[in-house]
Amino acid sequence: MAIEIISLITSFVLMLIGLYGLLSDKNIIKIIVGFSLFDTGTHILIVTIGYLKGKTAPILDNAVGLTDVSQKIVDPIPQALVLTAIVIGLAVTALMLAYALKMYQAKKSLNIGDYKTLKW
Amino acid sequence: MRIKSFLILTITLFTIWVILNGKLTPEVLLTGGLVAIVVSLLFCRTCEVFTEIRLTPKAVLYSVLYVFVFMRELVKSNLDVAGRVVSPKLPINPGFVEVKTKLHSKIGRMILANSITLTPGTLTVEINDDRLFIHWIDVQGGNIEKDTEMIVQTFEKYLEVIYG
Amino acid sequence: MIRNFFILILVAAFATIFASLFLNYGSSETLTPLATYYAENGAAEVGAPNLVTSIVVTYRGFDTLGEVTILFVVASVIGFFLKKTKHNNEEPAKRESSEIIVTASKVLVPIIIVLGIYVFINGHLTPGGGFQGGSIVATAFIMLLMANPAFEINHRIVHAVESISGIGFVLMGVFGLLLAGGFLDNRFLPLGTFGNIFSAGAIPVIYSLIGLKVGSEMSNILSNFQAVQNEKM
Amino acid sequence: MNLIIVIVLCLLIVAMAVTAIMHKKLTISVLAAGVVSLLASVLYLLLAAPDVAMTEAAIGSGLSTIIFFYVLNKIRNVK
Amino acid sequence: METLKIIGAFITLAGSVFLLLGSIGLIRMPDVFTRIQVGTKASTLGTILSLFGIGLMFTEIAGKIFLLIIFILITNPVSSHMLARAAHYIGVKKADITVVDKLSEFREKQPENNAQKPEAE
Amino acid sequence: MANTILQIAGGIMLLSLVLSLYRFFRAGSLVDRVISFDIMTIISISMIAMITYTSGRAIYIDVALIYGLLSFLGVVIVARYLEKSL
Repeated sequence: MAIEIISLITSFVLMLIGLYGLLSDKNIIKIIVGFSLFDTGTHILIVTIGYLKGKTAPILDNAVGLTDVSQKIVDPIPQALVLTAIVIGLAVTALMLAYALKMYQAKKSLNIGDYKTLKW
Repeated sequence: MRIKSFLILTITLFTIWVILNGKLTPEVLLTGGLVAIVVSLLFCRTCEVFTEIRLTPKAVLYSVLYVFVFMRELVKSNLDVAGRVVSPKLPINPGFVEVKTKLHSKIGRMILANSITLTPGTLTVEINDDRLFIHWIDVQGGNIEKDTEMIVQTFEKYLEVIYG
Repeated sequence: MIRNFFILILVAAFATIFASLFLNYGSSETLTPLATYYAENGAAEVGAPNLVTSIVVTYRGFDTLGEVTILFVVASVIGFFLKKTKHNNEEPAKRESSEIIVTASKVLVPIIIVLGIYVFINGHLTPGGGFQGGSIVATAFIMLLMANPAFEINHRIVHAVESISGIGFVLMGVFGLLLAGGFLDNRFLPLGTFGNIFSAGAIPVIYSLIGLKVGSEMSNILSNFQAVQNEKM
Repeated sequence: MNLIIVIVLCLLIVAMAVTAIMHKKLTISVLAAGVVSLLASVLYLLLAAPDVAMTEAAIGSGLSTIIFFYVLNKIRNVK
Repeated sequence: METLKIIGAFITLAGSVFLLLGSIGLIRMPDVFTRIQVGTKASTLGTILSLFGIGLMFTEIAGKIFLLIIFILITNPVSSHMLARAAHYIGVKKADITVVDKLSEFREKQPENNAQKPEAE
Repeated sequence: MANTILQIAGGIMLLSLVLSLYRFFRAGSLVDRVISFDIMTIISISMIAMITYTSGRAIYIDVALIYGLLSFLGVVIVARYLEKSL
């Protein structure tokens, strides 16, 4: 057992929990919460893939030095991707919450079953 | 008055900037000075809380003493609370009491309220002019004067000198 | 009933996919070739100790441009959605905040802003960068709202800061294209001594602009959410 | 040592995620989602990703919880 | 150098014991206000001691640790004060053994303060 | 020697994290949960400081500063929400 195995399992479980909440809940806010859990799970997954056992963060200071850098650090690319993904996740969450607020103002209900105008 | 508060705010922010960077190269000093001056200019209107500190030698001495008094009270209160928590009978006697303070300066009152919150069994719940309402884990005393004497005066005599 | 059944089937299908992914996972010991290139040459080419920053800002600079664009679009769309339609004074009275938080906010707001500026100016030396620093600057705005529920930001100044920093960011990219190797290349300014604030070429400038832009956009989003009328109880 | 910390953190994350999905009250589910993000940022630190940890603490848990509570404030009357 | 590290480790241990006491108090105390009391005090001192110990062991970060301690000393009492104020305002149930409540008497005299009193959640 | 003591301290911190989680699940009101949230974040700050020492990277402490700031604001936001004056 190592760190990356456990955090991999956690990320998968978190994604499944988020997916279940996303699909099964009727309340719009709970759906958004499920979406954000799914988001967090994906981020943990990507960071875990970049992790290498026994290596340190990709920031070069006195503790790392300038020589043999590639032997000492973890993969920086997934971290850069996740950095972007978290900010976009916040933007998407804020947009969905604005939609939810607008829908609530229109019909005074948060139950997704009450919105039938777009069904065909 | 405005200039004094501006200077104090700038010096505070500059010190924070230098501590954050952790080194004293000319670049750090340059950017720090720039940032401190710009932020102080932005918030000069609301920074009157920084002017209320007195810069007399006595006030400085009392602030050093205050730190020690506060540390002593903090440790004492924690040992007291720890004793209550681990004892099986849970000897508590909670209640809300009212005390009065003589301080007028805003930041002095904030520090007083924070100190009360962090020290023996007391928690500031509401503040209204000179009346502080305090949740006390083990109510003693009974009237306002007695409560004030027990809770507030340890800190007030120092803060009165420092902030007036 | 049948809906729950479908949901369970879908979740189980995902679970099998994840399980097969998990069983095929072998923890690697070495970096991928691309990452090795970044690790070996990143410090010399870009001059930034924080390799994540050099990837985010220069090597994959278009990603960041897209990200900033998405944030801008989202802020505009939210502003359009949650626009105040009518002004009526039936807003329920809000409870006044206590004196302690008012004083604490006066003490804390300048400190929080200095912390945010530290985070984005030192983005190439320490963890952090424009996005984190910008959201900390937006946090200072929330602190002001906590002290005074009726506080409103000056929208003209915020929009001006946002536009100027956005234009500045794109201009930096174009300068990189004209004077150095490509869009958002940081080497048109001198690389400086490794590990100082004024090093790594244009990265501190770019991250400061991103930080100001993100901070004003986040404040804008939050103030839009705050301005929606409260319901009567 | 790091292994034990990671195990406990992961258990807490999963428990919090289940609470966030299952609880009936919206406030509690939003608060639990915030706790998931906060604990995840400690996990990122152990996975040697301080940049991501800082972003998650500032944006993932801080600002999105704040926005959620602003929205919950506007839709108080509904279950 | 080695003795400094051992002293720092012991201070950190003392801090973690205070954190543990805070958690135990959180479980054992009967009502919200006493929980806020125990939680704030024990956790504040515990964190300060832990950070101080780490600062002794690792002098490179001592400056930031100092800032962090000042920051915690300002913010933690403020947040617990806000929480207690809100809890009293919405009328959270108090423990049966509460002796005296001057604040409720004060509130009742000022009708504009509880014009629209929210319900406890 | 020092590392052993530090490991014991870390174990105690984890134990208190779990204990404060108990209050999150068995809570009477939202306020109880927020107190437990507050204590969990405070313990996490101590843990981040400890991880900074054990991994030997001074830069990790920046995360603790941001963490403390954001957790404070989270608690204040919930308090203002409870007072219905957000």
